[in-house]
Amino acid sequence: MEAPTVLKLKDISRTFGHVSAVRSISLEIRRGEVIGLVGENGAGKSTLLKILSGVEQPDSGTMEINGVPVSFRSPNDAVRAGVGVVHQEQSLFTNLTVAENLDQRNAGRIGYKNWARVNNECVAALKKIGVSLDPTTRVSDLSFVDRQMVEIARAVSIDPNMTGTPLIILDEPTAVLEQTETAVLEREIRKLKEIASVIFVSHRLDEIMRICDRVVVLRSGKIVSDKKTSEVTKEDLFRDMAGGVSQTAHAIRKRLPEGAKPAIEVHELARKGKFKNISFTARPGEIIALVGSNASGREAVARAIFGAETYDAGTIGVKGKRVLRWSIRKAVQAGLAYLPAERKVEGMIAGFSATRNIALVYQGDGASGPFLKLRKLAEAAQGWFDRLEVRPNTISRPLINFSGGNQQKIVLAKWLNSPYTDVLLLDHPLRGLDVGAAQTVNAEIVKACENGAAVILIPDTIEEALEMADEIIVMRDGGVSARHDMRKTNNLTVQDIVADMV
Amino acid sequence: EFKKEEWVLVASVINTTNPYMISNIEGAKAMSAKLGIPLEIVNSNNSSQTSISSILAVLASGKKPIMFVNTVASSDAPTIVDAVGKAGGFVTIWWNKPADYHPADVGPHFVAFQKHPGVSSGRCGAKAIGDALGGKGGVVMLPGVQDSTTSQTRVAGFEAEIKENYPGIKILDSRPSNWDPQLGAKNARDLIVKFGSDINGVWAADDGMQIGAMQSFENAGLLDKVKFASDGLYPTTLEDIKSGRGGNAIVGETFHRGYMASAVGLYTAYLAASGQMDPATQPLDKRESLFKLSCLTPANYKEYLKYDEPDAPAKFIEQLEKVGPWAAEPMPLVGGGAEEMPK
Amino acid sequence: MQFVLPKEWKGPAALIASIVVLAIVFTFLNPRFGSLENFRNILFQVAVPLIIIVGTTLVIQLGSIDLSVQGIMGAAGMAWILLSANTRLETDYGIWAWVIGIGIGLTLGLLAGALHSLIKVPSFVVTLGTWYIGLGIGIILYGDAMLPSLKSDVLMAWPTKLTLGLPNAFWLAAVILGAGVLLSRYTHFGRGVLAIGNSETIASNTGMPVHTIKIIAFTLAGGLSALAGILATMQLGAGSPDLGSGQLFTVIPAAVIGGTALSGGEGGIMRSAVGVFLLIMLNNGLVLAGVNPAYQSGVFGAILIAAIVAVARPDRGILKIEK
Amino acid sequence: MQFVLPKEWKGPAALIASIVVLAIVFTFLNPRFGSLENFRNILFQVAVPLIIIVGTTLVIQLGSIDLSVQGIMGAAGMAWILLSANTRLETDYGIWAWVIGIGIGLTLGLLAGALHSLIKVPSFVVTLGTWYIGLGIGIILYGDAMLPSLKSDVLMAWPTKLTLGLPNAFWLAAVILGAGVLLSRYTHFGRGVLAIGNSETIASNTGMPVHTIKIIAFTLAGGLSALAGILATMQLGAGSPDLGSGQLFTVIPAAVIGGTALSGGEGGIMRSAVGVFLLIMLNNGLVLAGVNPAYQSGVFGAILIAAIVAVARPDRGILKIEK
Ligand SMILES: Nc1ncnc2c1ncn2[C@@H]1O[C@H](COP(=O)(O)OP(=O)(O)OP(=O)(O)O)[C@@H](O)[C@H]1O
Ligand SMILES: Nc1ncnc2c1ncn2[C@@H]1O[C@H](COP(=O)(O)OP(=O)(O)OP(=O)(O)O)[C@@H](O)[C@H]1O
Ligand SMILES: [Mg+2]
Ligand SMILES: [Mg+2]
Repeated sequence: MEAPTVLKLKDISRTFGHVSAVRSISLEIRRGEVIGLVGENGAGKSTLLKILSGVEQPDSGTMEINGVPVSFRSPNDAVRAGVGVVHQEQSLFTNLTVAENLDQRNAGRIGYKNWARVNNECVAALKKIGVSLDPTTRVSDLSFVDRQMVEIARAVSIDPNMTGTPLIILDEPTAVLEQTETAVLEREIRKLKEIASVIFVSHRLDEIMRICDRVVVLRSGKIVSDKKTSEVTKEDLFRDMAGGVSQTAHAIRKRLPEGAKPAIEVHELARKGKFKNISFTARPGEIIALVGSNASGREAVARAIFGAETYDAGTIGVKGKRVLRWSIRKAVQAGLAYLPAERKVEGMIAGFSATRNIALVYQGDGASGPFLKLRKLAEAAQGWFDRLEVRPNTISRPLINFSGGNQQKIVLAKWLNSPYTDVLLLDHPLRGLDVGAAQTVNAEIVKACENGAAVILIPDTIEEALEMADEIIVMRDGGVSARHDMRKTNNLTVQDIVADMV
Repeated sequence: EFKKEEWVLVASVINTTNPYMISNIEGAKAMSAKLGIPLEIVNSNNSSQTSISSILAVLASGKKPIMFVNTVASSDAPTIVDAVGKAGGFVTIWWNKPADYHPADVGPHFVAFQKHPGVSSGRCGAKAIGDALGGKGGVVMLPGVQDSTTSQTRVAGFEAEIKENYPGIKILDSRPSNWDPQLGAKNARDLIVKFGSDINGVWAADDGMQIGAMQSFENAGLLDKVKFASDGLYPTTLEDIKSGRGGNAIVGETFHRGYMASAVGLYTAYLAASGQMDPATQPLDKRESLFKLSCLTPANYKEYLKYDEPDAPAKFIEQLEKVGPWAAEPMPLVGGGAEEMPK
Repeated sequence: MQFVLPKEWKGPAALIASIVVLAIVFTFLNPRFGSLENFRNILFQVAVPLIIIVGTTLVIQLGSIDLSVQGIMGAAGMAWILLSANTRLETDYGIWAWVIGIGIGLTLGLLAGALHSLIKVPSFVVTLGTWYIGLGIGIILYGDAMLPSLKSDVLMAWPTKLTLGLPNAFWLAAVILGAGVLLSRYTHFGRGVLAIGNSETIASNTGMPVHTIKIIAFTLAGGLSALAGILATMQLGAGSPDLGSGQLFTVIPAAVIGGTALSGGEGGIMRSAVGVFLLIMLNNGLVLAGVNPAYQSGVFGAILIAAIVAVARPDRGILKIEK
Repeated sequence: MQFVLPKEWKGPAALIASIVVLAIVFTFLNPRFGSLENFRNILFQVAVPLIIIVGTTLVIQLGSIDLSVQGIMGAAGMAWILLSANTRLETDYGIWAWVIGIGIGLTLGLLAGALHSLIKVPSFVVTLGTWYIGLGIGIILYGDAMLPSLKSDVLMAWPTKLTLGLPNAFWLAAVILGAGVLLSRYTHFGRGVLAIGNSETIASNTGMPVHTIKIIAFTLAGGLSALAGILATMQLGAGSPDLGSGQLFTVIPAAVIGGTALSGGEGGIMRSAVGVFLLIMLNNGLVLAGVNPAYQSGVFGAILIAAIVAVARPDRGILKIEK
């Protein structure tokens, strides 16, 4: 017999100005189903999920949860109706404790706060997803990934003793996770099937294939396919998403002559509690990939090279010169560029137009002396929008109004925009990009290399490292646990590297 | 000849939260009633900026002003006088003006600068305290806003009188309290801690600060061990004198009333405006005038009660019409020119 | 407590240190500074700002600001004294004087909170408006009759009267302060204030009653300013529309010195309270040290900067941002 | 311009509208309000706050605040007049009077900026400190000698003298304002200020000279306050340590009313300027309308709130956040 229907959408639509993000979507989800929601950047996934979670209100259409018609006026309504969400962008109170952030069911109250209960429930909720954090730490003291786990815990910790089946929404939760945590998450999702239904958004199709029972493909706001996972292949999905065009082959890169003067030399670099004796060199045209599980310290290393964090021991050499009293400003002047993982916090000025974000670092002929030529800046921005296929193609929009992936493209353009960039530090550059966009961006990275830039890459996935890197440096607990020179080794597999990571 | 409908009386007060200023307004109202000329009140809210902008605004209102102004800071005077001149009006300034800025030099539209001598106010207080303490003991001073001429002259008077006639009296400390009762009270508290029972007398540049100070001494249980003197005889202060609060703690005050000042000021300007008096031909002491200030003590305060009767302003104005602005009791002209500071 | 706000006592530690240093210096300059009498004197003086700062802190934690303090103090103080046994009117409404006095504060606070939160008007301007309105009420009540002073010696003496060796005024403040701390640490309201200060978007996205919380905070602040106005009137023994003068620039700097960032989401009531002590003590010390009045403001400014620099040192870092 | 600051002219439109409405009402209450004479009078009065607000706006756009305005005005004004031909001292240093007067402002501004930016001390407290220091300097210069006034009639007359029908004081302000607008729209510095105000982390991650920009902004603000102090002294023809009184609570509300969010990254100099006009006009209108002084503060507050509410309406949205 059929499992009861948990969610029933009919003709849901939502437009922002002239952009129609979601167009008359109708969808049914049954108890215990895990739905994979895929689509290009800007396809409308997040918007749809925001509607389900009461953040956005639909312009038209009806919604039923557990057979009851609902119309959410606030996220609180959604929570009460049993909808838990992990938003694409982190939404935690960084100045409050982990426990308080998890205590969402009481958000509506203003009376006495029972800390003992709040903390205990928090521990339980975290245990549920196999994470152990002190419920009383300030979120601001957690690493990005730990925060992500807190978000997931919050989503799944919706009222256990509620009637009806809860609906859990996960908007690209794995974008920032490494294989290991993704595994934890997959296990958790399987457990959830017992009690709930899940909507899961990701750009990693193999993930989708592994985790989901059904895959829904969204293109420019419409559902273009809705099939059982067993009945589709990655290629089908890709074709549906991109609308015909099939996956192109990996970009082949012409190498620069060996033995060029190193752009970056890191020697015995160490910072207490984060990383220790890290050494490597990056020459113009080389891509060095730092892989490792979370908390392996690789981001810290990248930040140290960029002057955003201090280091206690070792030396950093830039273009043959050893640097002293290193700072972000000096780094930028020396031609280093840093694409941070925490796009929202460190990468973009959400309120600024795309143009002004791109012009932040380098104005080129858009500037003469201390003065700015606004039209020139606009032209430069337009150029990048076309090259990176940013959608919608309107440079004057505030960045906040772009979809996650498109924001990522613009932040990247900000750095690629400067011809003086000869070292690119890229932390999760493909985070949140759809497959097509990922290829475009990789192509841009390769182009930068061919023009003589050295790249230090913190990849999303090991596959990415294998595809792009000249040398892979595997880190574990802040130290280097293995090195692979890809120009010499072939037949290196993901498993080999994972072995070094854990 | 003089057409009433072309003119407007303007009285500018520093604020409306101080009995003296409120009394100013009373006097102006009475004068307006008497002369049958409409009245505009300007409230400076303690700010030169507001004062000047407000006055300029009134001047822009078309009618020619017959004006009486309490300047917030001395430095406001020139701007105001100029503006009045341009508007074809006549103005009398009270209390504060730059020392070197003389009506005679400026022109007839600056009819007169008038004040009660601050020095004699200070001397009144010094005498009262000095005698009450039998010429021996320590006193603390609470001046007003530091850069106010009024405060400075009163302070000078007090210090001079003590120096000349009460060698046995020691001035322990002096804390400017910005005419603010709260600050007066606060400084008094700190001074009590600092000097304890060494304080035998307290002089404040006006009653507002004295009221605060007395409260602090009362709280410290010292009210009946200390003598107070100040300036302005606020209603509250009068009550305290009548009731002999704190064993006749208040030993000296000065008597002058806001309604008298505004009446005299407006009337002087009116005489000029109506052509009954030509400022240009007046002797200097009628252009830059010092009016009598009476020293009031618990012994003689009864003589002055009649000036606080409800009909007192009207009576005072009738008197003005008879004897003119320079001879009216209890504040006849006593001198002129710049008030010379004791050396 | 520790586990609730780990960093809670870091700032204050440095602050308290610099207070101690100052105290030592002042006592050295004038032994009477350290006397029990002066200690009581300081406690008496901190009472009013301590009461105000509970509200101020909550509002600043929201990331907003409340300028209306002095206006409300004046209005409430005048209303209270005119309804209590005073030298101007015969009437004595006893408890109602309190109800109405504090009522005025609550109302103006509510008005500001509602306009700010619902109509999205910057708190800076709304509360500037309520400031003037409060002042206006005070002035109108003051009218042109004689300045009213308290009749009841009991009421006049109450603030200074010692209980367990400390002035009642201070005890009152201490109680309010304690209540405030509990409110901000052990209620959803208190935590909500911090959450909103950290990110209003997220707060409303997680379904917090943002408007309610904001409005309560402003209303509370208004009520406390009113209470402070009444206490100040009692301390002065007389009513005056601008008896609040100077308070605004005591409490807001105090809060900031205490580490309550004006951008919101940070700091705590206790820390602000410590800030109040620093400022009041500084003022009192300068008088006792006999600093020439002409130099006083200059010296005050210099020491203020020195102190805050000293305090700022501990949690300073490349990445730290100060507004 | 549009796409650089999309909303730039939205707020002001509403503001200007509400100014017009007020103007009409006031003119109705008293025809003289609309007179050319009163128009000049208003222009004369806005001059000083207009000069100050250029700096104020830059600092607020950073997300910081500058309280030192009045202190610096007093110090610079006193220094300037004592060094120009005046009635107290015989000396006349001509141009040097300007150099030193404005120098004091720049120095205090630099001090505040450096401490705030490098040592990460809240601007609120540092500038409160420099306020007191400035005030102190003013008081010391004032001493207890007689108040100095200008000797040169040329200087005294200059601000009121009409050029092309408008008072010189206003032209000076207009020039400063124009320069300010160019600075903030067409230079890296100006854009940097906005970027920092929007997100300091990102600003420094992109290698902007954050410290330099902040320090320049504060120094500039200090210098402009000093210039304003000198102009005010000229307007009065005499010096006084607190001739700035009331300015702080004109310019900051004006900036906020103009839409320069105190949280930084928003607003513009032009918009703040419109705010100044609103406030000055309001004050002027109330007097012309002959509002009973006892009611003036109250009415002022009420109208202020009404006006800002009216202004707030256009770009109001569920998602909009106001601090
Ligand atoms: N607040 C907003 N204002 C205007 N347009 C918006 C807003 N939010 C989203 N959009 C537009 O709606 C479309 C769908 O955005 P959405 O975030 O749903 O895409 P997405 O599928 O989540 O993309 P990604 O995979 O990059 O996250 C995009 O064109 C985006 O620019
Ligand atoms: N702000 C912080 N406060 C405290 N600890 C931190 C902070 N940032 C990082 N850490 C810790 O420092 C170590 C290294 O963190 P880092 O972010 O460099 O790991 P990572 O390998 O870069 O993670 P990811 O793979 O997600 O980029 C981890 O133990 C992390 O928890
Ligand atoms: Mg998305
Ligand atoms: Mg990381």
